Amino acid sequence: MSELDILFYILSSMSVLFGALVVLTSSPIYSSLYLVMSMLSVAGIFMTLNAPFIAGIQIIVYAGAVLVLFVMVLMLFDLKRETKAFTKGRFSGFLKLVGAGLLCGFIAGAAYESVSLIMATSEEIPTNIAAAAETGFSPTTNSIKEISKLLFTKYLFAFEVLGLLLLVVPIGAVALSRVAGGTHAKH
Amino acid sequence: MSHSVLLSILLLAPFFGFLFNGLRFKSKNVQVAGVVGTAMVGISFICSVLLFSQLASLPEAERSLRAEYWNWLNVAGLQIPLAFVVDQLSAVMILVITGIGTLIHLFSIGYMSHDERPSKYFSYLNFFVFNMLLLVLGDNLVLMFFGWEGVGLASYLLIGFWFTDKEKAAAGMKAFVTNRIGDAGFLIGLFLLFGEFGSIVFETLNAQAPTVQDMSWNSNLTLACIALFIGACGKSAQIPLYVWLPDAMAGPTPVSALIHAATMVTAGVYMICRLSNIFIAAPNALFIVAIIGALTLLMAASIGLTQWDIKKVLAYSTVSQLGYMFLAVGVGAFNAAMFHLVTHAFFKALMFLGSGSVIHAMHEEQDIRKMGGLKKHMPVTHWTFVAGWLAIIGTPLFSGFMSKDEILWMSWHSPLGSWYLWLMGVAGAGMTAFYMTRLMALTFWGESRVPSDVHPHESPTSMTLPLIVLGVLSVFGGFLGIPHVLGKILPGHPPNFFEHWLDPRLANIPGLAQANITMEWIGIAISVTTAAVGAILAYRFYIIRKDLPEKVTSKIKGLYELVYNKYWVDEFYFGRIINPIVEMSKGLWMYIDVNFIDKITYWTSDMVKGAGSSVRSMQSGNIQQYALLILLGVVVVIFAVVMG
Amino acid sequence: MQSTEALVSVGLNHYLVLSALLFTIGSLGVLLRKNMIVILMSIELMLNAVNISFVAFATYLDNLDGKIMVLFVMTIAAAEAAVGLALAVNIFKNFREVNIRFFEHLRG
Amino acid sequence: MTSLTPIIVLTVFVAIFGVGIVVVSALLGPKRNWTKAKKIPYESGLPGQERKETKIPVKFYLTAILFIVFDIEVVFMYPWALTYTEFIDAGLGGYIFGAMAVFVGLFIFGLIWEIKSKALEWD
Amino acid sequence: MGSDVFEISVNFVKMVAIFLLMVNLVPMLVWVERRGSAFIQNRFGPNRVGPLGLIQLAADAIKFLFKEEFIPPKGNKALFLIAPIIALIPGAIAFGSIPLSVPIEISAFEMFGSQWGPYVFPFQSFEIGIGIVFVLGVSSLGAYSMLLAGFGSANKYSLYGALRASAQMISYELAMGLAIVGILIVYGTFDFAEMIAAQQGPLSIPLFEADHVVNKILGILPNWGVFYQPVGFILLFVSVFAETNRLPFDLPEAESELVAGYHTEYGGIKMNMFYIGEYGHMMVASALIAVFYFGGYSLGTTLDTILVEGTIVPNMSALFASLLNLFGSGWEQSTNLINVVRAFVFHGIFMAKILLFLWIFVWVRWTLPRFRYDQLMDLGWKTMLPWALANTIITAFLMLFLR
Repeated sequence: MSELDILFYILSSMSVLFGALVVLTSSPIYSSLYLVMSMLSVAGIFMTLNAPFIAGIQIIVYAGAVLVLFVMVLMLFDLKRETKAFTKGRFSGFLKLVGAGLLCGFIAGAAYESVSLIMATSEEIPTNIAAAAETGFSPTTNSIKEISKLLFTKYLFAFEVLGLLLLVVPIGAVALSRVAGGTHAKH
Repeated sequence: MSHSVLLSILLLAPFFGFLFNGLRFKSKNVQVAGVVGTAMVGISFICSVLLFSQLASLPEAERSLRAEYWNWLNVAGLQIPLAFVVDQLSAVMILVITGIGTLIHLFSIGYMSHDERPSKYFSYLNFFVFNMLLLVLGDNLVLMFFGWEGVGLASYLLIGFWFTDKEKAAAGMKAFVTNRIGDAGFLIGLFLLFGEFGSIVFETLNAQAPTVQDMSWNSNLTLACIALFIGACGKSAQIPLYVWLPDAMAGPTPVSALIHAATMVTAGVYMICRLSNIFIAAPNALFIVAIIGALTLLMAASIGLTQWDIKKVLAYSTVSQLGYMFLAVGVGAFNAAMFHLVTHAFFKALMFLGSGSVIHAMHEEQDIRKMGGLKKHMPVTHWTFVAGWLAIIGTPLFSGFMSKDEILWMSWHSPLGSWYLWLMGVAGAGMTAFYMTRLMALTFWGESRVPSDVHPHESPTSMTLPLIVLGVLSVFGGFLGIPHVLGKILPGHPPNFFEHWLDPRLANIPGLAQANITMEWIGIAISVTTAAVGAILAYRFYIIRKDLPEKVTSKIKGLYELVYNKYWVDEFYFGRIINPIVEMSKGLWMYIDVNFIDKITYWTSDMVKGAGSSVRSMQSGNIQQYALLILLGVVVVIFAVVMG
Repeated sequence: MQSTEALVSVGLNHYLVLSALLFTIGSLGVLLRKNMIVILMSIELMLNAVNISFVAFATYLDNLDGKIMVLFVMTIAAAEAAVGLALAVNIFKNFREVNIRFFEHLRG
Repeated sequence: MTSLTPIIVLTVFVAIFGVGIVVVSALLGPKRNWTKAKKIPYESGLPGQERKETKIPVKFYLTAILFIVFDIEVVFMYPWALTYTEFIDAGLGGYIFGAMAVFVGLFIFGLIWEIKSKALEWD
Repeated sequence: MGSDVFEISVNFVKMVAIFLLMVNLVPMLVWVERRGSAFIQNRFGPNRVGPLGLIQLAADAIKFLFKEEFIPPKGNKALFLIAPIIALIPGAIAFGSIPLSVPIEISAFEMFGSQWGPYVFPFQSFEIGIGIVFVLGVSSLGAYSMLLAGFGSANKYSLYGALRASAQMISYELAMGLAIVGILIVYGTFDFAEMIAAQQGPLSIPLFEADHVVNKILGILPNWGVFYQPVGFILLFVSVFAETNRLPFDLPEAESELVAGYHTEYGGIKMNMFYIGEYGHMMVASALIAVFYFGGYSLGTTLDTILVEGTIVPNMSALFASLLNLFGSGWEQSTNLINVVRAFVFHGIFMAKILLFLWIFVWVRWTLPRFRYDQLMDLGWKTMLPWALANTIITAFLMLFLR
């Protein structure tokens, strides 16, 4: 059980736990806070996957910006504790549970199948990161530089399109909120 | 002028006449329409005379002028050029068509003077002449068929000219339908020939015709000939499909003269002569032609005995004369058939025009029982009619005698013919003599039974002139083709010009024995005597002892009824063939269409509607339901992938 | 075949299982919750799960494309959250309460 | 190599430190029952105008949304800045500058549009 | 954390020490603030308790401990309590990631009967490859403490204060990010240590390399970032003030308008924790400025070699060795000792820089008047952001030619 494995198990159990709490708690403010914790633990998992830059970006973008918006909006609504958190309909609920369970089972099954397949095909892939470190795995800074080089050569078009998307979103949001007055405006 | 230009003028002149009159069909001016129509056909006549002279100047061997205008149809194996050929056979035909056509156009100016649609009438006539020329000059079967159809259409239009009268319109329809049945046979024959020889041009067909005779019954060749003969029956009114001709008398009389006497009805004979080599190679088919021809002439002649309408009598006589032509063709005497066709055109056209002027004079009265003694009132018509009568009953030295006796001799003499064919021919000749004399007696000689308010007068010169010309032709026409046996005894031995002219073009009968002169003389003698007996008998019946006809008819009541009602052929057709088909189609419509097809359509539309409503319930607007469906979809896909 | 050893050293499939778990939880959130904001959060959770598998594959197959895809997914997620919340605010303004049922009023 | 354990250990330590202080102050602090005046939210002396719902202008969450969008654009600039010099050395200076020029152009256009559309006006 | 017991324990002690350094620095800063403001306003600060009021620090700390624990009844109890703790964490972690001095190389030595291999202790809580991104991410978490505090206390004004504070903090985070992009262009790395290394040596701007005279003059100056990114420095400096809600931008807690902003209902130790968070954030900010623009813990190569290596370190180590000898015996100036002393000397330099900037914070607070809120937001969005963008573009453009 190398240091990384322990870390992985801690962080993954944290993220799953907080993920579940996000869905289960009735008051949305708490669920958003659990989501923040889940995000941070996912950032941690990225760290264990030797992708520090992605982890940093995750913290800045997700934890630092998106969820701040969530919390702010929730505060706007000033919602009291919700009585019934879940949509009604016993049978559809059951169907949903079964569907989601099946989905998870299949993905996990597919993962095992494919991974063993991948393992079979390419042996030199290390089973875990610690081992990888010894094999002179590219240190973090290099990988970040590699990412950005790749981003600006191979994925340049996607990069520009994203710029456009990021132009459209604020315009859309402003248009949507163009309704006069504050949140309690009489219409 | 080169023959192709002449040919194009010959063809386009009547077409132009048709267009000119057609476009101003409302105008009531008979003079303009009539003059233009006649002029056009006149021009064609002049062209055909010039062509005839050019043809005559050519040496014997390659006597044919071919003019190809453009490539009309060029499908894989089938090349049909729009080409016309004038050779000995078609030269004779175009001379007859345009010659008699001009005379009849001239006649009908007078006849149609007080009709309200003269230009429409003349445009139809010109249209008919154009199509007939097309049929005759056609270089291949398809072009001929084109003319064949056009002529059928023209005859329908002209028969039903006074379509306001329901009965006349029905007659037009009847003619058209029976022709169509015949045309179907023609087409099948055309296809079979094309299948057999790979070409439909007469030149190649005649060249490729097998020299040895094909004795089997179901070979392509025989079947083709039989099918073509069915087409000929339809067009030339033979046994099974003759019913339309008597009813066709509903049209104006010059129409009957032109179409139902001289030109259209002879198309069948011309077609068989055109394909003489093919037909010679199928003796069984020729045998059928001969039998049908003989039967038709006997049956038509017998019906002619009992008719009271002047045009009906002439119609049945035309049918029987056509029977003679087909008898001649059936026994292989193509030459005799063509000569009889020409002479018949002369005297039959004459008689129809004569009856036309009689009806004109009698103010549309056609029943000969109300006529009589018109000799005094209409001398020119009477004398021209007498010339025609003499020709048709076969008095020696007249045109009728020359051609009919040749046919009778050949039906006996030809290896294809036999004694009973000759006997039927002679019997027919006797009956013809009887009913023609009866007609003459009842209309012209005897005491006048004309009702008091009607006082007949001679027709104007525009009508009598063609009568005179035709009269001359029917008297001296015979000298064109004097039979050999006569030629020898006549001074100066005039050769048979007609036979000499047509021979290279027509096939000659294989194994024709040398003519036995004495037998021929015996034949001539027998036929002349039967004709004389018939004439005298009729004269006695209707002029001297007027009571005799009633006595005779009362004795043979059953037979007389049968013959008088035209053997109930029309009724048979309607009862057994036409009505059952109508009933069957009604039944079919009721059973299949209503409750089978409709059912299916209604059923499918209901199914679609049902499916639509069930799907609509899915769009409930509940977003989470959509998400659930998506999820289940994904699960299924993954399941498929993992399991697959 | 790697029973205990699987438990010990963390391989690719551990990450994939984790991402599958997170994804399922997220989808359940979307399906079950009534409050629209929580649904948006669950969507964020699902996207995070996707990111994990992206990075896991990127690391184990030593191919950087995965990490770049994560960048793109993040921006998309952020854009989606922004617009989603703008919508939520509009609905809140009209109905005083944020419930997924209100989307039915948008039905044609 | 980034090591994650020290970060987690530090966070846990700080969290424990914080909780510890609060607990200690709670234990040490005097316990008094709160007068009614103390219970109402402190309104700098004004009598409680506790209204049922607090009206919050829409501007705040609008700023947050704009922040997210522009933050992501800044984040995308990091990798660009990182390898900018290497691209220049590799001779691709113009190319990389052009690429970012377009991106920043859109950024600026978005910003100008926001300013023009008075989304950022604080009443 | 390290391979063997010694390393782990040293690392842990180091981590705690750095955190305690930060926490203890806060009362000192409070003292500096009160004394400074008094000095600026030409009055005496706290001078009753101990010489120059230094003991006042301890007095305040103890006072806070014994305050009553007050939780607003209608508010959300859990959030109310979590908020101050969350305020603490970002500052501490960010500070931990900044290298305060040269890493200490300890060669192998023998102690307690066993051989301990050579170690390298980085002079920071933890070494993190992506320094800047991590600090930015963590600092953006600071907004949560405000929001939760505002939401936890049922007070309407605190909610407003929280929203305003977080909106302000968010707006200026953009400008800070862009300023950092400028830095990245120049240094091309995220890691602080590499940046500081890049700032050694005399200032030599490639543009003037050819021209010896200019190079000579510039040679005197150390090769610090501020000369490469002057505009970036100003931008970062201003936006840092806004990030920490310091005076020109401290409208959210402005006493007069919104009572005390989001920490209206707080008192006692929880209020103190907010202060710790705030000052921690200030320390991180000034550390960042020092690292980016003023060469971190180095004084430029020339001064480094002469001053530090040559004079201070040997004397200090000698002094230190003699002190140790008082207790035990046989301590002589081993290389390990020298390394440790050198590290602390450089640490001293770095702390001097940080304290300088902190003083500027205080100085600015008591001189500049406060912004109105819309002016504040306009400044953030309509001037700072465009300027930052311009700065990035111009730097990039110049870099095209300088390389």
